[in-house]
Amino acid sequence: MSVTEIPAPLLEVRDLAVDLPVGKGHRPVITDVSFSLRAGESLGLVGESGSGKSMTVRSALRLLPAGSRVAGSIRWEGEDVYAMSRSRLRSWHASEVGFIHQDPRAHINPLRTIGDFLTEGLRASGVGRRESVEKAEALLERVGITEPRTRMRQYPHELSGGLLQRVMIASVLLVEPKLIIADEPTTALDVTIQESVMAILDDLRRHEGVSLVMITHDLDLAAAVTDRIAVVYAGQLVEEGASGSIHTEGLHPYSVGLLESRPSTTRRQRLRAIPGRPVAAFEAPPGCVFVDRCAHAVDTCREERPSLRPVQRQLVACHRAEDLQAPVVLAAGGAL
Amino acid sequence: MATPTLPAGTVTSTDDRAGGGPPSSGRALLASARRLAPLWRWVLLPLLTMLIASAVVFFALALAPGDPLAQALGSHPTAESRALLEAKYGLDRPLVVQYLSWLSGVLHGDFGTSIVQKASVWSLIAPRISVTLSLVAYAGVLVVVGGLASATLGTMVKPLGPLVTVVSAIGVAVPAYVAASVLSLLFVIQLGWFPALGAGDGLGDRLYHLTLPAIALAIGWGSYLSQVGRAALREESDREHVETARARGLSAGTVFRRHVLRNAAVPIVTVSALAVAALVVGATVVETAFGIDGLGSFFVTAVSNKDYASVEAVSLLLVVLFVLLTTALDAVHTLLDPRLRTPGASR
Amino acid sequence: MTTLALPSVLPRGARERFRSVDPVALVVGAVCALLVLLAVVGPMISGYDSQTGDILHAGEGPSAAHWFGTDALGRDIFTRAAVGARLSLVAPAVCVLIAAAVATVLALVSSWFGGWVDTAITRGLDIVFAFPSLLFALIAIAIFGTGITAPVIALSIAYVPYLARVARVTARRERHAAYITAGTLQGLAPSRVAIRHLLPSMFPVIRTQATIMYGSCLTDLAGISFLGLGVQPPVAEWGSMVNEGRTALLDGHPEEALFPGLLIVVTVVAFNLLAERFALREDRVK
Amino acid sequence: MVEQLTARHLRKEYRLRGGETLVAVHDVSFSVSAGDSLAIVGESGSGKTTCARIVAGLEPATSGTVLFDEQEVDAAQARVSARRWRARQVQMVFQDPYSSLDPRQSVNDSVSEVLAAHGLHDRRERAARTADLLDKVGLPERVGRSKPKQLSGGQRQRVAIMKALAVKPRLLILDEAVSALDVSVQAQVINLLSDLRASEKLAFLFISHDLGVVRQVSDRVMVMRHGRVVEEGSTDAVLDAPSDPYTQRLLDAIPRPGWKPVARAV
Repeated sequence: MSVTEIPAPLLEVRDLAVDLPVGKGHRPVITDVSFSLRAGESLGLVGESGSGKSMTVRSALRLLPAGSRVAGSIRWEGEDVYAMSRSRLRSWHASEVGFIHQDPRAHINPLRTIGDFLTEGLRASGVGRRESVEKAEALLERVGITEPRTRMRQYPHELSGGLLQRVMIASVLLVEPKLIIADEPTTALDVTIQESVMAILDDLRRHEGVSLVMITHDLDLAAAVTDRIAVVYAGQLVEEGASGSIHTEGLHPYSVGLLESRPSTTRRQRLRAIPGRPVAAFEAPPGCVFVDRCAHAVDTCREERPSLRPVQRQLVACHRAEDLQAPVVLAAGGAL
Repeated sequence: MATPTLPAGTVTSTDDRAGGGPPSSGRALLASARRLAPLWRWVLLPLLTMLIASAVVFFALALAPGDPLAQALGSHPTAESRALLEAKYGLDRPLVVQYLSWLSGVLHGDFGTSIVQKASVWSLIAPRISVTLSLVAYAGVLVVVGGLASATLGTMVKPLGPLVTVVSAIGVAVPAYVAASVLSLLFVIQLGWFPALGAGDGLGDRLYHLTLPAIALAIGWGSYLSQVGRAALREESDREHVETARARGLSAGTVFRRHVLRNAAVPIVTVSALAVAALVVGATVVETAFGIDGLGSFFVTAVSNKDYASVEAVSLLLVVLFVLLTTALDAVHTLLDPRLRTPGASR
Repeated sequence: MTTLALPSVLPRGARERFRSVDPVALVVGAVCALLVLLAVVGPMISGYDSQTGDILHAGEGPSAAHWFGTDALGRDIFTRAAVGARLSLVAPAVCVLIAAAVATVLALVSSWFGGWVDTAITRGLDIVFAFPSLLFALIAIAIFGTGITAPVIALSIAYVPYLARVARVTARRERHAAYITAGTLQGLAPSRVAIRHLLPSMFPVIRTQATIMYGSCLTDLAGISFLGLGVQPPVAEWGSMVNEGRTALLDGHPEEALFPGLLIVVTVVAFNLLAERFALREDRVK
Repeated sequence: MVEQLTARHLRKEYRLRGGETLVAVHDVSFSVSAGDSLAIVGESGSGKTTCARIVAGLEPATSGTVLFDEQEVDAAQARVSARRWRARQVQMVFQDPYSSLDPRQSVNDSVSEVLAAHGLHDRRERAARTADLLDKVGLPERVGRSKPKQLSGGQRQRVAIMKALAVKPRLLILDEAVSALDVSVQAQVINLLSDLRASEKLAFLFISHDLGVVRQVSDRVMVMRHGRVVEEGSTDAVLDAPSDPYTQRLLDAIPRPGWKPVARAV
């Protein structure tokens, strides 16, 4: 490992590999993921179902089921996350990171009011009743909820999904976290509501210096709201780089394929679909994880798993990154 | 019910809210009334159910084969003595009239006359009610305390888990009459700690006499409550919102109280309430086994003697109790779960 | 290795999905096989008759000749328990099968037609539900007299609401699943969609519930015989044996009461475990 | 010209508890001519799916009429022949690939069942036709012997499409049929749908919230909001130069490079 400059990155994930317990055995969900995140930066973790993108952040936050095996190193401001004591871990979770989920409804106790949900953390840490209520109401307004007083008295089932997601964001903001992790925060929402929710997150990042890790299957969305993008496939990080450049000059055939698969709203044309279906880490072939779906695969790809290396301005895990540069750029340009 | 007759769907899952997973028996059982207006749901429907049930009991017994007067008439019945008795007990009137007069009598506290026992049914029931109630109350306390304590211990104290699992799995399968035999053998014959028969007089003596019967009665439902409670606690503590609460740094105790226990209350309350109702019926077996002269053993005697007036009266009492309990349970559910308060608001 | 355990990471049911060999299933299978063996060949190997006693050897404890001793009339307890197994095991099975059949049909009809049909069936079931099962059976005995037939039929009816409501929840959910809708759209006869597609979707949950019900039905029926209202002497049945054994129990010969009692407990435990396996499998299908 | 499908003044009301009425569809009319592809676009609660279900005969309209070849269809469709006739007019593919197939039936059996219901009684012919259909939706033969559980989401959705095609319908309703699929698989299915539309001379009624998908598969588009039609026209015209502010807002909400999301208070 190279000597990191001071200050240490906010979150650094090195050579992460995770096996989850399945019955009596284990099954790999992540085989090779590394990335780092500086304070105030935003990263999009992009991948399809089963790619391991959610598991990556769960591992990073040490939120895995009992019996999981984790290899590699995860550091928070230089501190080894897996060496944290129980109480340190709890206070870290409680005060420095915030988690926003795809399904806010499942993550808010249905039998308690929104007010209860928002204030219980504060109250537990000794803040007075009136003060915590005021703070919660202010935050509800901050995330664009009018009439916060009424909302505080309502139960989750009385609120729409979009509203609940705003409540979730407000609850995360209560503790003024350094990092917000948003796991497909808008997948279940309508586009116009997605826009509002993304605007709130974007605003937090820009104006309050919160770092953001955004997990999504939508490369366009990630490109629009994050600084850097990491593309994950079958438990491996296959490409990482600045959002703009991944979006226009993606090198890995999978990132390019993802972009070309997405139907354009501005032009009608036949889509260049990637053949086959996305695979999970445990089903991945021994060589390059993408080899079975790749149009450019050669023998080397079948035999040897490529590791992440710098090519142009990106990091790419592809043996043929250099060869494909020209045509791939052309293809990507054609799609836009 | 000697042991729980409830389908133990709750043991494996307590969730039918989202339509995923096997439905919980308790919820499924009580879900049907939920779409109705409050007056219907809380008042009219239960009353109607009681009314129909009372009619079912009355007409079924009235139409039963065999002669209700057989015993009263003795071995050499004459037409005159029959007519006399029929007139005396009102059996010469049309059935519907008999039913209505019985019903109005019941509403005035008059449960008719037992032809077999030649006494008013109320005079036979009344002294026995307190015996059965104390037995059921005793057993009910054992069920709730024992069931909940073992469920909580089995969940919170990990090493105790397997023990609770095994004990409750066996306990739920032990019928009260088998438990009665085993308890008698151990504590009456071998150790001589408890009396063999009777209900005892005075509070202390009664508690002493009723201890073994109450345990025998409570074993099945207590074990069932323990299983249901544990499944509910486990399921609730696996929920995403509990994870959120933990990740926020709330203490384990707070999370357990405010999010796990509170949310598991619905199936636990359901089973507790149904247990109480079932214990009353189960008292028939236990009272017979321990020679206690209560409502249960009285009912068994009435059944075997074809003492229809008494059977009707006790059946009606039990049905009314059962309906009242299920209605109350529905009301408690509404209090426990805000989602049930605004029907149709959630999708 | 992590210490913070938060299992909800995996979809529900996934945790159990890959269990390979199932020791519980083996034990349950063995117990069931032994019970059947007891009922079928038990009376033959003992060499005694279940109803004729040898008064000279009445009330004896276990011996080589009488493995579980003899009762007050000198009848071999092992033989009576084995013969009793036939009635004690078959009667609840009949009961549960009738209840399951009726409940399935009601749930199917109710979920298929919906509307007032559904309401009528549900209300009807509510009324039956107001009668605890044992009460229902006792009323039936009051009407039709002691014996096993009346309580079997009464319990069949009393168990219907428990099974039907659970089945109805499943059926109503499946009723609006896309494959059922698509079937109707594709011009399949409604009866075919209902019977070939909707009906089988209810089987797993019915199977689980019916298995649990078997245990409680066995307990209830034996309980009725224990009260002296069901199977009448001298016919052997587990519940009535527990009853008859009470006198001997107080005299220090607990075999007659305890042996059939133990058989009841073992059977019910086995069927409850079986039901639990079925429930797990239901989870796995989804 | 005779329109293949005409829906006139559809209105759908739902009675809520407390005596209120929810109008899910509010005087909506549209038509689809042979081989045409109409997309109904809208967010949740716009009434787009309700329209589709009314056309398919899954729900009766409170008022309004649905005509196939200017022939009115009876929503009750009591008779078997009427139901089969309707089945050949319109078929539907649903959103959730996991609930669209009977989990207990193999793919071959389920297709065969549909074929038999439509009068194809010879077993061998049915097998041949099933094989043909599998090929048409790009599935290998072995998929036919599989149970749905063994198939991926994309494969299941192909099977659902194939089952719909088995009836040889003239109109296919696709109710968010690709929105639950992974992007890379979604592209395959969209391409498949375009091919099938050409080769089978199918008309599409495409229900979607995704304007990108709509651009690829439809000739005309109808935008709905709160049960009303706010704009309709050729797909290119509506998406390139929307005239209704709501359509514009939908377009603005789509993430793209340089996109700046705007928050709205609720």
